[in-house]
Amino acid sequence: MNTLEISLNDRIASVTLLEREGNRFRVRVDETEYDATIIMVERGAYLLLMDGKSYNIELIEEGGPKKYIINTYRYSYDAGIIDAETRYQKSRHSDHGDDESAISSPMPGKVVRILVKPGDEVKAGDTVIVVAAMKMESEYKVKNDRLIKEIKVREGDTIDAHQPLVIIE
Amino acid sequence: MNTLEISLNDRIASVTLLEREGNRFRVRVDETEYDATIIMVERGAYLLLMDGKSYNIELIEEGGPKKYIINTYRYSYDAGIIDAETRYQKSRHSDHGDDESAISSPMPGKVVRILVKPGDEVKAGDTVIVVAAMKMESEYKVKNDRLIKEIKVREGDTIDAHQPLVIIE
Amino acid sequence: MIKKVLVANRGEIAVRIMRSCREMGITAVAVYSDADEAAMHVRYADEAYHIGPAPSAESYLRMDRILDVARQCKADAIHPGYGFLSENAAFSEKCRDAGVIFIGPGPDAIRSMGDKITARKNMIAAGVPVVPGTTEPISDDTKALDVIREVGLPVMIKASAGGGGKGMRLVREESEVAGALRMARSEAASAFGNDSVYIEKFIDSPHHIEFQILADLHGNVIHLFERECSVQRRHQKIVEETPSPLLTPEVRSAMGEAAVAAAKAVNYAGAGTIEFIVDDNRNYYFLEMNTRLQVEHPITERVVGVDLVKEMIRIAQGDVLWLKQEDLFQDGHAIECRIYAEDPDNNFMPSPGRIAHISEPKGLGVRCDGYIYEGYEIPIYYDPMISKLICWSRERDAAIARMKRALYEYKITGVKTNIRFLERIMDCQDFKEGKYNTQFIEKNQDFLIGPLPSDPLNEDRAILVAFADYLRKVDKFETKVIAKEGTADWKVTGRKKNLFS
Amino acid sequence: MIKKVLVANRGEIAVRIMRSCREMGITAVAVYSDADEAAMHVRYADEAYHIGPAPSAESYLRMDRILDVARQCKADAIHPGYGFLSENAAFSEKCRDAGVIFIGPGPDAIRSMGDKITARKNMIAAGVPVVPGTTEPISDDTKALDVIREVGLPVMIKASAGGGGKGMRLVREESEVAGALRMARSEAASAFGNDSVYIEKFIDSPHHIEFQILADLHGNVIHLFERECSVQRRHQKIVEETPSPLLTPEVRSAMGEAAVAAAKAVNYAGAGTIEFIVDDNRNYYFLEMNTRLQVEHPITERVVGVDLVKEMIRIAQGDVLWLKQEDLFQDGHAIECRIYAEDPDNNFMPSPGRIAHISEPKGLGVRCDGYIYEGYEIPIYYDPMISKLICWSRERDAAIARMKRALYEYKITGVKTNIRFLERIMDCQDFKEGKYNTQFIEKNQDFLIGPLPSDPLNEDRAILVAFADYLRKVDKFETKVIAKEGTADWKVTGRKKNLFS
Repeated sequence: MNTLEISLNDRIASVTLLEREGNRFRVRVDETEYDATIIMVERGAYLLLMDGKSYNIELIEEGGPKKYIINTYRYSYDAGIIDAETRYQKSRHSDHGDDESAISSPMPGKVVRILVKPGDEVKAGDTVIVVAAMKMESEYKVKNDRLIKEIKVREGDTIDAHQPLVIIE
Repeated sequence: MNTLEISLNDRIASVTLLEREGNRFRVRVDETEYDATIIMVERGAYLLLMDGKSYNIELIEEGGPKKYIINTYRYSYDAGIIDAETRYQKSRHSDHGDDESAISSPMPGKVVRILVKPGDEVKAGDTVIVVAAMKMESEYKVKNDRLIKEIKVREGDTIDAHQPLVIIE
Repeated sequence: MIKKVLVANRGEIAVRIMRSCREMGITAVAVYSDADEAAMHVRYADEAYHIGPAPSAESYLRMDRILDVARQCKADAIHPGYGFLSENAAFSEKCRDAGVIFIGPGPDAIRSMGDKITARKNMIAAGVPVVPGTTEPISDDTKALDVIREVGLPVMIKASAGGGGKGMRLVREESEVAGALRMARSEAASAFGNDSVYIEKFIDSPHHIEFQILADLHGNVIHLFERECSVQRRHQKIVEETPSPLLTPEVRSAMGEAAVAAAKAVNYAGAGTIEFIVDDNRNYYFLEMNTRLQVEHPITERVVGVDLVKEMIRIAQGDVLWLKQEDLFQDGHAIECRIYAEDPDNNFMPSPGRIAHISEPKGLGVRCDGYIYEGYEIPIYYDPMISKLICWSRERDAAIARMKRALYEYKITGVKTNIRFLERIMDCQDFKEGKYNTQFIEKNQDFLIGPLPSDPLNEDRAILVAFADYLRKVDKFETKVIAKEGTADWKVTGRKKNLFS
Repeated sequence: MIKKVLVANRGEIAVRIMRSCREMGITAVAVYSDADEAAMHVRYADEAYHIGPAPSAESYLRMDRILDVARQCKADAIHPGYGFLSENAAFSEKCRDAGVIFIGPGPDAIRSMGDKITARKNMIAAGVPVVPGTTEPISDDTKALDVIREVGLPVMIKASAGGGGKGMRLVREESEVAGALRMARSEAASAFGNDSVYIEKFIDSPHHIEFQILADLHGNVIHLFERECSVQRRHQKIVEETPSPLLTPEVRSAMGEAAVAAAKAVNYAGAGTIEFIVDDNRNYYFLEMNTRLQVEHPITERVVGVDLVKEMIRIAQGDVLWLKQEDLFQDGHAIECRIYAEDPDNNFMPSPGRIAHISEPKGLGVRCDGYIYEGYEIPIYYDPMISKLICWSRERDAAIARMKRALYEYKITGVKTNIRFLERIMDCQDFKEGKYNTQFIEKNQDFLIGPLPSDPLNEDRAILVAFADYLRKVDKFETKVIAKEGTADWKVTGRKKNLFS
């Protein structure tokens, strides 16, 4: 069966290839059937022609050949191809999709403010630390209710990207 | 020995790597020594920094990984890396570098005029046939004094790319 | 109100028209041939429909298919661009019959400007100067000789039904008249089935200067000043500029009035161009009218500050011209260079192919109207023009300097282009001084065409980069033995290349 | 005559300055940090010299190194751009001492505009309206209260030596005065080692409107009209336009004269900007002067038709201003949007990274001043602004429509950008009507920020394309088992992937 699953943000869609001729695809996505011409016009840039309409959709591989960031005109999605291989790997890594055990900044910068101390109980969405990078201040929050375990830096410290700043539980 | 030959149009230069550290190269080209920073900034686009000067040089692979078209600001060159492998292959194909045995057009088009007939002796630079393609007429000439053997098309014919039009000797 | 426009064209002009549609909130519909499935105008459009195989006769010239698409997608109007069906009276008529607005003049205006003798008569009646010569077809040698004596040698004998240089003869000596007449007539008869010819005074080394006009459906006509188009190679325009370095304010204003009169004489509506030939003493003569948008329209847009495509759409939907002649003026100086995929070192042979890399010029005063992109394959079926570069500045000198800067920034690899040839034009003394006519390229060909002197230092730099690229590849073989895609699932074994001898 | 200019900057402004140099036939010299070896300004320059590690304090702010390079390469002049050393009086002075022309004002003008109280005094003396308040530092509470009563509440208490919001207190009630004074003074003391403060009337929800001026070394000063800069987020300008929708011709002309007077009061030379705050009743007050080129200078260039960088260079080499106030006018309307690598859905967090793909808008009336390119890695050390998009049209409405069209065409992948946020600004009713002040973003944040409603059809289209790309890769694995590079020399074995379950 030419069926697999594709995740798009939180949605998981079942996708079936019904027919294909060159750039022309007949595909079922969940309950809907589509007849579309899909052409890769540039590296990562696709043209989708469907029902006479022309759509530009951009695909960037991120984190592996089966993971994408997809940009349509107004929306940006995280997408993943879930084939047998992916499912197998997934079953071995349970994935909570929330906070890591340490808060870090994706960029080097400087610690501006630390808003918690060890032992604090913080609520989902609370800001824990503020870091200045690229001339901007960024607030780092927790996604769930958490307990602050340890603070690894001080205000004014210069930090590296991905360096653990605050350990949470 | 870190030496090989590089052809640039008709010139063949001897190139020796003297020292290298990352993007920084010390290289001898024939009799001259150069100290340069050479960075690939985009696919096929290089930045060459030498003696404080900044040069943009573009490289397009054409006809294999060791053959290039090189564009500097004003000049365009055909270049080739001549290493042991290339030399070996070259020794097996003697290459005169002048007319092919048949004149053809790189594009499909229409024969506008044929200026020769079989048996004609033509001089280097003479126009043999005129072909219209992409709304333009192009004249095809011989590079050396040649004898016209056979005419494979007629005026008004629609022709394919690379189809032999006039056979020469 | 026009809400949806089908653009019956391709390439840069289709994209350019769609840009104006988008700014007006109008849905843009593309049509495309097999060769253009991934073309920029298809990518840019809101809707796109296939109309046939690659050759234009089977796609972009198929009036029936295009009208079918227009009906099917409920387009209010069709914009023909330039070339293809843009000056086709039958298409204008078919659109009208199908109830689709043709964004351009009606069939009668196209027809009356399309026939050279009719156009000439209309112009004379409207008081527009034409090249001295006959107004009626001539089939009598004695009468021909009378006319030639009246207008004075040299003269051009032209086929009434002519075009493309066929049935055309230049006569410089009276002794040549009889023979030339005979040959012109015989060529005309075999080419067009009609042996009537007419006679025009031959203007040696003329300037080619055209005026942009806009006319609405309510009888209002304005002109948007001139474009100097004398830089031509084989009758192909290459560089255009406005204002013309040749014209004086008085001549400009008289020519503008003549252009308006010419358009009024045929009840013209839409955007159009009156082409004049002008001699060195600024005597000007009506040459022909182009009843469509011109390739070089952007220089007028820049200097007059008007979006011509938007005005065409407004006119087509019946709006009254909102621009008044007295409010228009030429602000600064604009130059256009046409970028072709062709090889100036090889007799300007077209150079279709795949674009390896492209960087287009940007910044103050630069407009680049193109349609190609990285990885795009320029089809062999259509015009080799790939873009138009338009530069503006307050003064002509500065506009030329800006054009040189922009040409310097313009980099295309994968196909050959005329970019460096255009730079040589900008560097040419006659051009810099604004002293040129249609003989410019011929006169300056030693300066403009042919190989540059060799530059061994530059060669060494090219060699250095080729060498560095070779070493990069060697490194890749040594270190990157596992390909990026599908790392986990396949094995790659690399063997060190025979590197250095 | 300046023949060689060192550009002591990076990013879009360095490239923009070099463009003007090239048009003037001036050699452009780049300096670069470790992070910028492959940056566009290095690629664009004629010459390029390394000056230090990535952090600006060790490279772009190193006056000594930059002056060393200038001496070494024999540059006639240094253009500082904006940011970095552009408003550094010491650098202007060091350049003068080193015999290198600083393309900007002399150290005295920078200093006298850099100190807020001095600037305020100079402006009052020149008859330029300032926000009502004190002219002298205040260290006495009673005196402070007197001043506050005179100008009327609300007031702002500011540190004399201040900046960055430190030592600043807003007072709305008289009862808060004493406490606020104490806190402002204590903050000022600890931040700047100087506890003197001054008091200004607080203008609620003001407009931020600035005037561009040009002053030569011979005492000639002109203004090039205003820029409306009220669209700000956290005091960061995002969208600017000219003309300002708020100003009347009378107010514009009075403000222009005030701007010229302000520049004359400090013997200013070069390009500069007088910033005013303006209330809803069009009362305007001098805020500060930026003694350099502004980020948003291109909208003035478009509407007034002047290349400001060229004028700066001409002024620096001692030329007399060739532009006359009476010849200048505002032609049409221009808007600038600043494109940032940041994530509007995540509190506008900067988003450095590698550019996967970029298509920049083009066509009539569009200018895009950027510096990034495909494959370029935006460094984490510098400003996240990646380009500026400037659109012009005859009318404000059409300029907004063009900006929307251009933003639609603007595509960047690999990093997040604020492009769609800018589109929302263009769609916002208050902006469309030109009725906005510095509170615009706060007031309209529900419209401007936050996720869009989900669109399942659009999701399906994204899924279709992901699916097609997956199938393309699968095909590649099946058919293309031999890698392209080095075909002859290595073996590749591919194993079919576990495709469909």
